[in-house]
Formats: sequence, structure tokens, C-alpha cells
Amino acid sequence: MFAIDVAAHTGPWRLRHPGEKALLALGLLGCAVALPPWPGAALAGTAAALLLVGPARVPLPVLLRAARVPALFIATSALPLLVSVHSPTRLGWNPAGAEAAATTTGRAVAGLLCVLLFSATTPLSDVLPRLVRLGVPAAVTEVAALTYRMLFLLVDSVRAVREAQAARLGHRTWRTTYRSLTGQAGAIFVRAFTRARRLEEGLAVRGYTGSLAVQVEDRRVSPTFVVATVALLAAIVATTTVSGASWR
Amino acid sequence: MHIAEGYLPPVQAAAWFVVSAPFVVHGSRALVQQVRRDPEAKLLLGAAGAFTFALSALKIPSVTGSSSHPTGTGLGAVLFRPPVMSVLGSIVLLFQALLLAHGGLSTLGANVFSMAIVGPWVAYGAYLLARRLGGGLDVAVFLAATLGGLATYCVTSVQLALAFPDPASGFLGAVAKFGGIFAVTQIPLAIGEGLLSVLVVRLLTRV
Amino acid sequence: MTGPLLRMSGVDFAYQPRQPVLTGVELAVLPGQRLAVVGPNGGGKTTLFRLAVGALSPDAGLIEVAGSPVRRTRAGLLELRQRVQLVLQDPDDQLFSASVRQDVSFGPVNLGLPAEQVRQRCDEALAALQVTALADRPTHLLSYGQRKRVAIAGAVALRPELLILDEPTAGLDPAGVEALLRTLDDLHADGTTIMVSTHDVDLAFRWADEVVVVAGGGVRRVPTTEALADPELLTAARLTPAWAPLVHRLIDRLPELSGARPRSAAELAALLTTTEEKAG
Amino acid sequence: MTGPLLRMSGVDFAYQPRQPVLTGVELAVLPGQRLAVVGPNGGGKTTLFRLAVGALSPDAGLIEVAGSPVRRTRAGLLELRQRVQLVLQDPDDQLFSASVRQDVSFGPVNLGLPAEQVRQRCDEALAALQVTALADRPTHLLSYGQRKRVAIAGAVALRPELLILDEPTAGLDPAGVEALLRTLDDLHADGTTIMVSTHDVDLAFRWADEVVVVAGGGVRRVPTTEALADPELLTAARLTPAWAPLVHRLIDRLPELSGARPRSAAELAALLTTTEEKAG
Repeated sequence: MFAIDVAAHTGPWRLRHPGEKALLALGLLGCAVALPPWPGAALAGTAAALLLVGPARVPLPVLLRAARVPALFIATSALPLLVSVHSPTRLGWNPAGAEAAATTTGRAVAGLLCVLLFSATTPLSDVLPRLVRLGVPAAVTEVAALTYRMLFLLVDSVRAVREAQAARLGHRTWRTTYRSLTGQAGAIFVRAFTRARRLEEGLAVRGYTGSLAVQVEDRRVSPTFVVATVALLAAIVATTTVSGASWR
Repeated sequence: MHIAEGYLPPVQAAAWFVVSAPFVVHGSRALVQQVRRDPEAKLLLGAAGAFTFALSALKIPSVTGSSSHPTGTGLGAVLFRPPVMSVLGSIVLLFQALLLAHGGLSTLGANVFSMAIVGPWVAYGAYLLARRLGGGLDVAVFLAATLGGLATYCVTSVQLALAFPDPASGFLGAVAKFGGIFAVTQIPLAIGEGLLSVLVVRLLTRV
Repeated sequence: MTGPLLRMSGVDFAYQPRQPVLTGVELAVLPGQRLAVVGPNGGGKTTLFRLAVGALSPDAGLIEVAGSPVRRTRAGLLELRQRVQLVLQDPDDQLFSASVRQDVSFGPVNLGLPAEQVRQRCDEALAALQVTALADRPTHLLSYGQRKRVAIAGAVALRPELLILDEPTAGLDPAGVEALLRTLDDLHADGTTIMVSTHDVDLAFRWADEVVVVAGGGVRRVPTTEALADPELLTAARLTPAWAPLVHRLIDRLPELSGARPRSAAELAALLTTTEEKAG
Repeated sequence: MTGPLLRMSGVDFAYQPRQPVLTGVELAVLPGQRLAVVGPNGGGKTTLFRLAVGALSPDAGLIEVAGSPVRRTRAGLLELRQRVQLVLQDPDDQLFSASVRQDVSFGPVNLGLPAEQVRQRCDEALAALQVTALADRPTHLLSYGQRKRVAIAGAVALRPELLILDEPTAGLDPAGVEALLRTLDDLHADGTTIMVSTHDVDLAFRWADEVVVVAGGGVRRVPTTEALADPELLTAARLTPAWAPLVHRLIDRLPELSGARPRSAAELAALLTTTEEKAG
């Protein structure tokens, strides 16, 4: 349903330990955000991009589609950087604006690629139960896991309801569209809580008394992967430091 | 109004995590206690989270031509109270960052602050105030959702202005710049979400 | 009108590139027909229906409704949707208003009809589906069978010429199935062309004029007796044979039953009782 | 063990005061049986099942499992659930985890078994339902039929003596129904007692040893042949007659078929083909 989620569940890295992928992707993300953008973010972003299309084999259309929403935000937020406000009535070009917008955009793109490197290779069902080991209360991870399970059912419902409304002329005018939207929101609200009640009954039958603990699949940590990751991160940090660049 | 990945300077990104953390930790404690008292609450909270996420699949037609989706924080805060909403909102923002590349991980702290903390508290405050002053349910819900949405947008503008102060007029000028640009899309959207929330609550109370 | 109400020619469709769901579909639905669509889960039945109502756009080929090609413009879809209505399998995907009457009136209100006509259409649709008594009930408190009927009423309120129902009998108990089939026959008698999908080959056999088999990307239209007796076709469509045509072969060996053609087990039971009484 | 695995005597149940759903239920399930439960929607089938697994508590009467009365304490229910498992009709009501293997592990983990045994039980249950290949797949990317199988695997992982399935074949296509029945037969051959509800009388006839009719608040247990030939009972239970027993009456008039007893249309088709070939 969500292309990133499907990629994570079908890609060649899906059975890797999520810790490995977190180290790699979040390490690169750290480099992209915390190191001076040139060459730090550029190197991290390039590494993430190469890993995504190379060994992780995430389809290019998935990446392009994922980039659409952030691209919109980045574009609108870059505009104000190009102008400067001298007084409430006087605007001017900001001479340093183009550079600021370019660096920020570059860093944002690099960051996006790093996050995708994690999210498009790592199924959330692998991540959530393991967060307990990082000190997140089990109640919170279990609520998150239930949210994850149920959101697919609900988003499916939204689409089905929208299509059914379109068939009954629900999107004919602005007015009917608003009425349809209300129907969608109301329908998924009722559905969400019907689902919760039915799942409660279904789990009672399975013996639920308060814990939703499950057995988390064994995933072996690959020492080669970890060593290679650390080497890559070290190389990026070293190159950036040696180049003598500074933040901004 | 999700700040994209990598958009904030590292120190500020980290600072927003520090600012948000106490609220989310407090919300988590409240959630853990609620679930301990009533194990079935876990399923309701999961459903509430899924509902909030699913709202982002709705497409509100916007006068500017583009369409956008509701945040659901106003309605959520009225229905589930702000402390719990801070946790559910964080979970939803995490999923949006990972499943939709909407927002980001390094900017999660900032987005949580605007959308899962300030938005819900303003919405809830507006709701309570309107009710105390004798306002009807419709009015209270409209104000909650609209003001919650506007507060989120204002906080985001401030967060961006802090990160990118205007070279000539500094922070305040930058607030005006970012605020002005986003006002075009966010004010109609906040009003749209307010109307939608009223209609949804009407639908639900009639049921 | 003498031409087909719905015609698909050379229609291809895929949700994902290089994973065709339907290829080269040829299908014509004549006014007044009752068609049953059978085939495996995931075989493309619902996709075929969504193409017919314009919810999906074909990758190739032509879809015509009442002789003119479907235009995927606002006006084109508006016209299409007044002629062809689809009722999905899960009624909860189609009920989104607080009360039954509100839900059924959704289509007519959207059409911009005056209040009096909306009320009339609504009453008519509720009566046709025999749910008039439920008009003021909230939709989520209805039973599954009731929700199914209300969802159908919502489509009927738009007075479609072609009514398509995806698995309308799924989840109903046998008496509920019979009652719904009678309702569909009433709608048919009033001039509505009806197309339903089902997994129940015996139901397809006894209710439909012709059977459409959707399997392996293709769509084949076959007379009921033939469709449900061909072992190869049955295997391809993941179907089991129907009892009735086999029973007819048995009856042909019994001259005293004089070539009777029971279409359901109930009819066969009646036949047996009568002839056994005669013999006894 | 020779006594019944499950016995209900004089069981009454009502969700709401003065609206009894079940009254005076007498039912005994013997080890090794295959029972089909039929009856109208809303007639109490699911309620009966929920009573059997202790999810509901009877208003009156006694429920015994393996000879001892069900205690509705934590320990009592824990023991009950290791003996009796119920799989609901909609798999989405029971699958809560995003990963298939995690979901199937829930029962054994909840039982407090050591990790190695949990893993073994999971593997065993996944294999029994032929979903081993899906173990690492996310629940939300499975088809409906696959989700049904995974939900059953979750129950089988507890190695119940009695497995109760509410409408396990609903929504499956005919080939899917056949495959699931074969899987249930394998579980039965391994010693599991199985009780399923269904609206398909022909399925009940050919698969079950005996039929339980739940209608009008009462529960009646009848041999398949008898159950599905009594018009009064059929009407009360909102059922249509099954083909097979009627076909058997036809066959009895044809000496050349020497009292053959086809239980499905496919078997009848095979019989006809063989004898027609002989005759031809």
C-alpha cells in the first residue's frame, strides 16, 4: 500500500538485523545533518543513494515517489531564504540567500536519502518490538505496533469509501466533496473503534490478559556489515574534517 | 506542516528533542498507567493512533488549488486529551516519517513539539475555554481544531525562523516571511479542518 | 435500445507495470440480462467491475456504455455513474452516513435533485430492498445482511440501468440468499440489467442467464449449462462443478421424471416427493 | 479418554436480560469427531463457540471440558485455552501483529513457554497450515485466504484438542475451500477434534460426521443425512436442502449405479462419466 513499506518487506535486506541498518542509515543521517554540508552531507547522501539503488535494490520509482512530498516542503521553505525583510513594507533579495537555500536543500535531500535507506529496507514489525530493549515502555511499543497493524486497515477503508462515494457522485461539486470528506472521516472513526472492539474480543479468545508480547525473530548481526559501516562512517567524517570545511 | 528531514541545524534539531522529551515522557507514563488499569485500553489507543494516521489519507480541497490533509491533532486532543495525544502524535509522526517520507527523524523533535504538543494543548485549551464560556459543542470543536491547526503552523514558522533568521531584520522578519508564505495554504486548511471536525463530531454525536 | 448496455473491447489493465490483471477483455452486456461472474479470488472480477464503473481507467481498449465510449471527464463520469452502479462486497465501505435514509439519499442529493424527488427516490429504493422499516436506524447498528441491503439501496436510488453487485450473497445465510435473489429478480423485472459475482456455482447456474468466467487474465462468456460442466474451465477458474446440470443427466436416465429440470436442491426435493408419492 | 471432550448441559445465555440467545443447550463433542454447525445468522452459533472457549460465561447450566467443569479463573481459563481454541470468521479480528511469525508466536509466548519451544510450536503450526513460506511476510500484505490460514495457525500453535472454526470457508473461492478442508482433515488425522460452522449445507453434508443445528435458541445434534432432509428443520434453521442426499434418492432408482453415494458434485461428475463410458 505504501511503496516504502512494500520495499522494506520485499527487498534483499529485509532479513538483516535492524540494528545493522539503523547503525548504517542513522550514522549516515548523523553525518548528513551534523557535519558541514560540503562535503559531509554530500558524501553521506551519495553513499545512501548508492546503497539504496545498489545492494538494497530499492526501485527507483519508489524513491522518486517518496521524494515528492518533502520536495514540496523544501521548495516552499526555500523561497523565504531568497528574500530578506528590511521593513514590513520593503523586501529585498538576500545576496547570501541562494547559497543558504542551496545548502539547506542539499542537506535535506541527503537526509531524506539516509532516512529512506532505513525505512525502505527495514520492516517496522522488526523495529517496534526491539525498541523495548532501548528502554521504551512495552505498553508504548505495543500501542505503536497496534497502530501500525490497524492503519493499513483504515487507510484501505478510506480509499474504498472514497471510491464508493465517487461512484455515487460524491465529488461532483465543492459542497458534495466536503460532505463526502465528512463521511470518510466519520466512517473511519466508527471503523477504528469497531476494529478495536472486535480485536479486543478476538484477542480475549486467544487468551489476552494484558500483554501482547510475541517472539521476535532471531536476526544475526553480521560483523562484516558492522565493520564496513563503521569504516564508511569514519571515512566520511575524516574526509570532511581534513577538508577543513566548517558548518555554514 | 512537517519540517523535512535535514532542514534544521543540528543543535536546534537536538534542542527540539530536549524540549519535547518531557511532554512525551509524561504522556508515556500516563499511557502506561492507563493501560495497567485497563488492558483493553491498549486496543483503543492503537485504534486512536491508526485513526489519526488515516486522517492524513483524507484530501481536503484547498482554495489555493493544491490539496492537503488534516492533522487530526485538534480532534484528537478533544477526544483523547493532550498527554496521551503527545504519545500517539509522536507515534504517528514517526510512522509518517518512515512510511511516507513525510517529516523526518532528525526533525522529529521539532515536529512533535508543534504537532503533538502545542497543537493539542492549544486545541484542548480552546475547547475547554469555549465550553466554560458557554459555547456550544460545535463552536468549541471548531475553535479547537482551527486554533490547534493555526498554533501548529505558527510554531513551525517560529522553528524555521529560529533556524534561518533574516539577514536584515533577524528572527522577527523571518517569522513574518515563513508565516506569510505558509499562511496562504495553512489558514484555509486550518479553517477547513475546523469545519470538517465539527461535521465529524456532529455525525458522531448523532450516532 | 438494442445495442449492448456495456461493452468492453480489447481492454487491458494492470495495477502494477508488467503484472497484468486483465488482458484483451471482450464483454458485452445486453439490456435486461442477468449475468453471473465467477472466477478465483484475485482473478480480476472486482477489477472488471471497477473498470465498468469508471473507478479505474483501462491501459488499453475501449469501454462503451449505451453505445458511446466512456469519457473520463467530469461530465462523462457523471453520465456513466447514473447508468451503471457498483455495490462492493463489504457494505461498510459504502455506508458512511449516520442514518440509513441519509445514506441512501447520498447519491440523489449529490445529483442536485430537489428535496421532494430525493425523498421519492429514497423511499422507492428503501422499498425495493425491503428496508423501509430501517430508514431511521443508524447504519452501524444494523446486522450484516441489513447493511448489505442498505448499501444496495444506495445504488438503486440512482436508478441505474446496469446494477453490478460484487458477491452480494457472501456472508448471508441460505434463507437470506434466497430473499436477496428474489429482490434482485424484482429489480430485474422492473427493467434493471444485473450482473453479480459469486463463488457459488449452483447459484450462478440457477439464477443467471449466462455466466462470465474471469480467470487467468481473460474473460469468457458461456451459457450456464456449458460453463459449469467443462472440467478444464472449472480447474482454470478454481471452481467446483454445479450439481444441477449433473442431476439433469441423472434425470434423463429416468423416463418417469420426463426430463424435469430442477434448478435448485429445493426444486429437486419437491420433484422427488411428488413422484415418490405417485409411485407409492 | 472416552468421555466427551466438551459437554454443555442445560446452558442458557443472553446478552441482554429477557432476550435469550441460547436456552437449555445440551451438547457433547466426542474426541475425534468432525462436527458442522449450521443455522441462521444471528442464531447463536458464534455465541455457542464463545461459551465453549470461556469467552462468555453461561447464565445457567454447566460446561465441562475433558470431564471437569470450566473454572473461569485465570488458571482455569489458561487450561481451557490449551484444550479448546476458537478461530473467528474475520481474520482481522484476531491478527494483531504486523509479522506472521510474531502473531503465531503470541499464544505460546503468552503460555510462558521457553523460547525454543515457542519456535518449534510456531514452525509446526505454520507447516500444518501450509504457510511456512509466509512466516516473514507482513500480515497486511497477505490475501484474505492467507490471513485466514495464519489466524488458524495462531490457534493450532497452542495444540488444542478441540479446534473450533467460525465460518472458515466463508469468502474463499471453491478451490480455496477444498484446500482448507484438506488441511482440516490433516489436523483431524493428527488427532484434533474439529467443529466448524458453515452456511453451506453441501459442505456440512460431505465433510462432517454429524451436524449441529443452532436455531431458535436451541441446539440439536442430528446425523447429516437426517438433518438436511427434514423440511421443518430446514425452515427453522433458514437452510436450503443439500443436493447429495436427494441425489442419493435419485441414484437408488437407477440399479446400474448400484447405490453409489457421491458426496460432492465432483464425485457425481466422475460417477456419471464412468458409467456413461461403460454404457457408451
